[in-house]
Amino acid sequence: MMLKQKLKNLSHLLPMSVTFKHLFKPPITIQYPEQRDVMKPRYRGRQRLDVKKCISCGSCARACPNATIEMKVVGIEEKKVKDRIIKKEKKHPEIYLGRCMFCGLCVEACPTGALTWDNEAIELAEYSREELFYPWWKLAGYEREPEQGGETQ
Amino acid sequence: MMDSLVFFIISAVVIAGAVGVVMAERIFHAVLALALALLGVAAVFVTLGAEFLAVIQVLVYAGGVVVLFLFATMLTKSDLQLKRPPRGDELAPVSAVIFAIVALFYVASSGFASLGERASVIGSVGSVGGLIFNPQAYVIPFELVGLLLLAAMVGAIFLAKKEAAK
Amino acid sequence: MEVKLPNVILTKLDRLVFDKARPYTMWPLTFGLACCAIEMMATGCSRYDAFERFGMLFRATPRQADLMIVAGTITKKMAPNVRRLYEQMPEPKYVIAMGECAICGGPFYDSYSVVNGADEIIPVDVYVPGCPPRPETLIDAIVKLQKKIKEGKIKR
Amino acid sequence: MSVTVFHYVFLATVLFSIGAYGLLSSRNAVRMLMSIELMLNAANINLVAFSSYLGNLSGQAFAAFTIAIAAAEAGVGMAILLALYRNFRTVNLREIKELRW
Amino acid sequence: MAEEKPAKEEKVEEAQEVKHELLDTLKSKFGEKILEAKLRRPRRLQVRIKGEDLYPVAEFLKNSGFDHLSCISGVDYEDRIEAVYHIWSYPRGELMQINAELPRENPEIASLVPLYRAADWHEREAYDMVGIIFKGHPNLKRMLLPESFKGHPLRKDFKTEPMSWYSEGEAEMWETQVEVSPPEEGETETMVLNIGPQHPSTHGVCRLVTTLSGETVVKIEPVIGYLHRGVEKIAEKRTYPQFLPLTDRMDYISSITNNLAYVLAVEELLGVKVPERAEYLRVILSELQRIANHLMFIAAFGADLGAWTVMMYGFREREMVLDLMEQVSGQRLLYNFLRIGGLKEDVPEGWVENVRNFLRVLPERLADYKTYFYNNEIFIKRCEGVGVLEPELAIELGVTGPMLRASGVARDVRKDDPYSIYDRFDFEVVTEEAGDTLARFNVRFREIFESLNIIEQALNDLPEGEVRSPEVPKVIRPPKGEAYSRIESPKGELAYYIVSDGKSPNPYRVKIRSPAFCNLSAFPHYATGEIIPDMIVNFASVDIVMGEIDR
Amino acid sequence: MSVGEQYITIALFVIVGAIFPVLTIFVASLLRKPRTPEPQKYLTYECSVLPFGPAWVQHNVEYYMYALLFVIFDVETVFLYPWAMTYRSFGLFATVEVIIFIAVLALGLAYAWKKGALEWMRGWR
Amino acid sequence: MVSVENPLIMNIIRGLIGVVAVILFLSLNVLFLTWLERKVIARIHVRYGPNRAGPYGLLQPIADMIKLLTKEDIVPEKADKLVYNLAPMAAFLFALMPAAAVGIGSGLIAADIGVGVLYIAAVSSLSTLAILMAAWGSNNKYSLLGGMRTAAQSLSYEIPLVLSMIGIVAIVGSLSTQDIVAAQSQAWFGIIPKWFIFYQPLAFIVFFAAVVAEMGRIPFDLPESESELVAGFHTEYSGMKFAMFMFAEYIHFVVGSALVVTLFLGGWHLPIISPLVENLGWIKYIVQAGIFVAKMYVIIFTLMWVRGTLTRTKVDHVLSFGWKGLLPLALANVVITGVVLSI
Ligand code: SF4
Ligand code: SF4
Ligand code: SF4
Repeated sequence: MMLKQKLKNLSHLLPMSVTFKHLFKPPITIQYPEQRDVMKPRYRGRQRLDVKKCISCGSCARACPNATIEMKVVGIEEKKVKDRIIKKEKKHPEIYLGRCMFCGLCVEACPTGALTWDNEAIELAEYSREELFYPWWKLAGYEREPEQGGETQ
Repeated sequence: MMDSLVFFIISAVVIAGAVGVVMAERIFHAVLALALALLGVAAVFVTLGAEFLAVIQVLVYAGGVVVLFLFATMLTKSDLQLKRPPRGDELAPVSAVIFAIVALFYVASSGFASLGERASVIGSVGSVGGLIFNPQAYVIPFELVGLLLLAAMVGAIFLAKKEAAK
Repeated sequence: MEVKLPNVILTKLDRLVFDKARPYTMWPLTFGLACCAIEMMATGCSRYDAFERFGMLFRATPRQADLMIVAGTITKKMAPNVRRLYEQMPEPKYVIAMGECAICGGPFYDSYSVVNGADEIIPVDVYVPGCPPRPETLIDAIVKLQKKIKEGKIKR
Repeated sequence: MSVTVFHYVFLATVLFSIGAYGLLSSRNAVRMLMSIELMLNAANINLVAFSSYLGNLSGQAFAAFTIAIAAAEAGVGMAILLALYRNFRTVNLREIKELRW
Repeated sequence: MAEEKPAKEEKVEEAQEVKHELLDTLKSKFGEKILEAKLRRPRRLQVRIKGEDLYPVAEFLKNSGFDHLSCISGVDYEDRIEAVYHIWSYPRGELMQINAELPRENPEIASLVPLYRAADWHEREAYDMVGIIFKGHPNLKRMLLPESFKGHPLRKDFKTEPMSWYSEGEAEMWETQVEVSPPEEGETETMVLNIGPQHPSTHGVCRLVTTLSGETVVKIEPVIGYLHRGVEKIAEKRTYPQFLPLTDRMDYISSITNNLAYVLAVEELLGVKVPERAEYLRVILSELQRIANHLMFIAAFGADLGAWTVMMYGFREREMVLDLMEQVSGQRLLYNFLRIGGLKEDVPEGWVENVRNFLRVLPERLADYKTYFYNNEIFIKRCEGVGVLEPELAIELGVTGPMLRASGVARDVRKDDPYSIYDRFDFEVVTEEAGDTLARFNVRFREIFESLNIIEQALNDLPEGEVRSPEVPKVIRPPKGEAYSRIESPKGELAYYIVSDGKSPNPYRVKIRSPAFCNLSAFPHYATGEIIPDMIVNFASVDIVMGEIDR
Repeated sequence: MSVGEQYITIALFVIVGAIFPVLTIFVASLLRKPRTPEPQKYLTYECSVLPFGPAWVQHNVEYYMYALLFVIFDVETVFLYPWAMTYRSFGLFATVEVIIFIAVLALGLAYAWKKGALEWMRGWR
Repeated sequence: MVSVENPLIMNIIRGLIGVVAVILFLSLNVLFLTWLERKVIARIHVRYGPNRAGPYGLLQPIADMIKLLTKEDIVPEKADKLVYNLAPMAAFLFALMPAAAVGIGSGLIAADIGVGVLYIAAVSSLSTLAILMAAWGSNNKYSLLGGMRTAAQSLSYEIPLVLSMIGIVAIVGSLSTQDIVAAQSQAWFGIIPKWFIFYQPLAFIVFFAAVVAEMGRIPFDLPESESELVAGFHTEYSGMKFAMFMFAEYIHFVVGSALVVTLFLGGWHLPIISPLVENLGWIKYIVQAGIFVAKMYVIIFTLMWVRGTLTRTKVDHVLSFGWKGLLPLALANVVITGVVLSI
């Protein structure tokens, strides 16, 4: 009885063994700014726009629950449909990342696959709200807004 | 020279503490002043070579009784009821002052000063203990203290615990 | 103790010494509002260990905290409390607005009970987009905040 | 000037007087108990001072007993106080007097 | 059940024909008072009455076995207001929906608190949100919004101001102060201690106003609404698919289950059938989510007990689940992966293997937990016998989920009212007898193993095929109707009550019955008389999530 | 070294120990820039809500019980130390004496135990 | 040495050197400890812990100090200003004072007073005062509740702590820490040290538990039970005043571990090594200090490990463990020791 009691009391030390075991395990920490986890292919970092594929349909803006996407008119596009020339406004989505909840509905709604996810974008923090606004050219990966003159005829 | 300087500093601390006890507006401050006075008394004991007493003064008084007082202050909210020392009954303080003057005159006129230099007895733990546990000395008071403590404990628990019981 | 060193010296000292030390000891307030708080906790846990590595310790009382990570939706009911907590923190103090709710109300931007962004009630130093931001993104914000402090760009 | 027993007795007297003043003038029972502690301490200073100057440790032994008893006294005193407070919601002895007697 | 209703329209008509003895007795007993009584689908009954007849009907129902008041919602149909009661019967295994019609001008109805104590908070919420006045309610005050708030947000004519800036005057309005009653004479004095909204152990922005006598808690008054984001109102402004990501943000610790409950309700409205593979994946995902939730619970519980190590380990294990989730959905916390009529897309290649791997690794890790917790005397001592919730009381207070099962009531929506394809799996409903904090911990801990078991079965049977039903139209505009989908979320019974008006692509009304809301409402009833540390662990064992409570 | 000299060190400890924090706090106050006053900064912290009700309120007597027992047993230990130092000179007699003393106080402990003075208040009233 | 005739001045200088040395020793250890603690706990959590400030994050404590030094110091307007401001100073003072009587080598002690361990016990019991002052002075509910608990806890563990030392005092016949360590210098067969942990195992258990409780560390960390009472008695303190409390807490930690080593683990004695360096002049002191500090860190590490493992106890369990568990044990130990010694 006494012995049993004693052994039972000793079992209270087992939690200590659990932590002791962990003391010698290598840390699992990913030291982020230096090391970097492999991003999952489906990770929704931030939207990326392929300007060539975008057909200015606006589906993305309509799908967005947050009204985050605005369509910016970037020029006039002329198309030949059955020997008639249709003038159409060329619009690209612009996203205010500060309100985007990364739900992915816009990308899902895009019929041409112009809008995709950039799964490497994680350094998104900014010092001001304004910098979180991503105009279409930023989404498309340009350094700055391209000249518009060339596109309008 | 040094001796008297130390003595006067310590006395000043003790008296300041004591005055604080009586005059402090908040009881909590008064208790802290009491702690100061008691620690000062411990220092007085040290200057008198009563090591053991100094240490129990700190242990029992400053560490124990003062905490008791602090708890009591908190438990009875006495701080929130009385902000200033009352000045109502003038007779009492006057009599205290009169007593002080008389006593001081008596002390001053007495011949204590003739005792002269301090004998070099050290009230260390061992030496005082030697007296307490000496079968020829204070065994009976010692055991009586034990009984008294028991009585105090029982009484105090009885008094304080009543509430919880009801 | 009303003596104060002249401001010039203080500013110099700030630039030379203190702003070198402060970035490494931004103690955040244990303060989570909504979903982002869960990611904030995850950021602090073993996988990312973002806070301890940067010398940050969670403190439960604002009196001992330097950094407020607004992690989640600030509702109008909570807004006065957030403001109070912020004010109760001793200076210098920093604020990270984590998640889109804290940036501008996020998915609830058109709700009747949500404050549209933490910067409507308290000054914000760094904005972290994401819903919730990945731990990496939050760490990035911390690094950026450190940079801001080191460069002495925090006014206030 | 060297410190003589007179100094100690003087200190003790002052302390005792302050304690007496506090005891008599105070209405708050906690403060009264504290004043009593002061007076007991004054007595202890005397005991120790004489024991030390006379070279006899009995005084110190008795001071130790005094401290013990004072502690017990404080404990019981506080307990009474708590009981009073429970019944009267105050520790102001004068108020209590008016309430009951 | 989703796969049972390919042709919904006819079925509803059929159902009206079907004789149901309870409905018959109801009809014969109350006669004219029952405006309509029908069997909507198996296990779903519905009666429609006038508001003033509610109490006798409810009393009758309670006596005939409908013991669990699941939800009370208010719906504003511009010409009338309906108070909708969903009452589940544990013995019969049926859900009764009572639509009580009220005039819009003076929506007064008898309070059901005397019958069902669970009704307390539901009624307060309905009063707050829709403005239904419950006569006889003991404490009919606003709960999510401050007392000085004007209007009832879920009335159709409530205008939401577009993004008003925060101004000082408003601050005063939103600042809620709880009135503290002065201590009664003669009693020991009490102190009001405020725990939360910013407090490490309230798991979010919940506020507990506790009245202490000494250190004993004599009264707890949860003050909620600090995370009230007006989701139910937002739902009316979003289309059906657009609302889906917002459901993630309800119970943000287990968002898949929220998605699931929502899509189940919409699918019921639409009458679409979900492909087999999608059903299996849904089950796998929700069980993974359950594991994540319970690991999170263990972690937070450890943190509340001062054992940060447990928190770290819990989160470490949870990261494995998050990784799996991220692989399929691309997000770590709020996945938005389910879609009406299936899933967003198929799981990526190799994912199934990863899950199998996870199934192997997790039990090894959990063995450590077992050693850790069950040999830790301090842990056991702190939890044992703390916050005992009696089974009868639990049912009466509308407690569900692990909390209920910890009190020894083996009730699980997955078994009682199987949704999706849960009836195909063989699993045990984990119960504990004690009903204390330790039992609640145990239930959750053991449920992890049950979930692993279910996942394993589902993986073995996982069919190939489509994951998204082609029947779902592009613009979702369900026919007029109502749907109430109950599922067993990790925290308890989660239900979405959706009303469609048949015209617009937006839901007419979405009401969320969140388990944590009801579990929290029960908390003050059994937690008094404990000292603060006990109350804290007890509170932690409720496993609340404020997003779901305040919505 | 004699006793007095050692106590000088103790006195220095007291002095330095008292001055050190004052000094550092003073230096710290020098290093602080004048800050923006914010209206709610000096409010009592109360989990972020406005503070309400007095903080200085009555607590339960349990605390007093512990303080009381502490004082009593403190006195006891104070008498045990002299014994530990002197039992050599008086031998068994002193030990018996002390055991009686301990027994008497253990009796008190037992009483307190039985009376529930050592119990934390469980269940109110 | 400078020959100053006046012995008093010499004493004062010697004392000052002692004070400064003790403060330095404590400060260094405290700074190192805050770092070490975070690292050890982090490793238990399988993560890295601070590693940004300086190599391995070693500058972390310095950065913390600088930050706390320049933090704003908020005095809540409802606080009892006098008490509020005095409390951190008192906490520091009462934490520092016991260190005077703990030595880390023979002769390496600030003040070898005759009442030694009793002095340590007496002064450390004063910390309760500082805590109560902080609790009361803040005028904050959490502080008050936390302070009351902390006070009750340290009161409860004070008694077993003091009682458990009696056995050793009786064996040694002296209260001085120097004498106590000297009494443990021998070894059986030259290998097994005659430490008091082997003579007084019961006392060791009681003392260890009590000292952990006095330090207020997990599992007895009610003072900082942040999941209940935010930050306990120092909820309202910020900046340097808060730093004082933390400093005091870690000093308790160091001194407590040092006491355990002194009383039960043979102080600066280690079989085999100690006899070797006995006559080596100043090297002896360094080795002794080294042994002492090493032993101290073993204790410290154990406590950190415990902290990384266990959960927090509840206030009623803590108190009843003290009164119903440790106190009777300590009393029994005294009686047993007394009987054994005098027969
Ligand atoms: S991810 Fe969602 S919220 Fe963001 S832009 Fe796309 S649709 Fe809008
Ligand atoms: S990004 Fe896609 S959806 Fe948006 S406008 Fe371009 S093509 Fe249309
Ligand atoms: S930003 Fe997204 S994740 Fe963060 S609180 Fe808001 S809704 Fe939740």
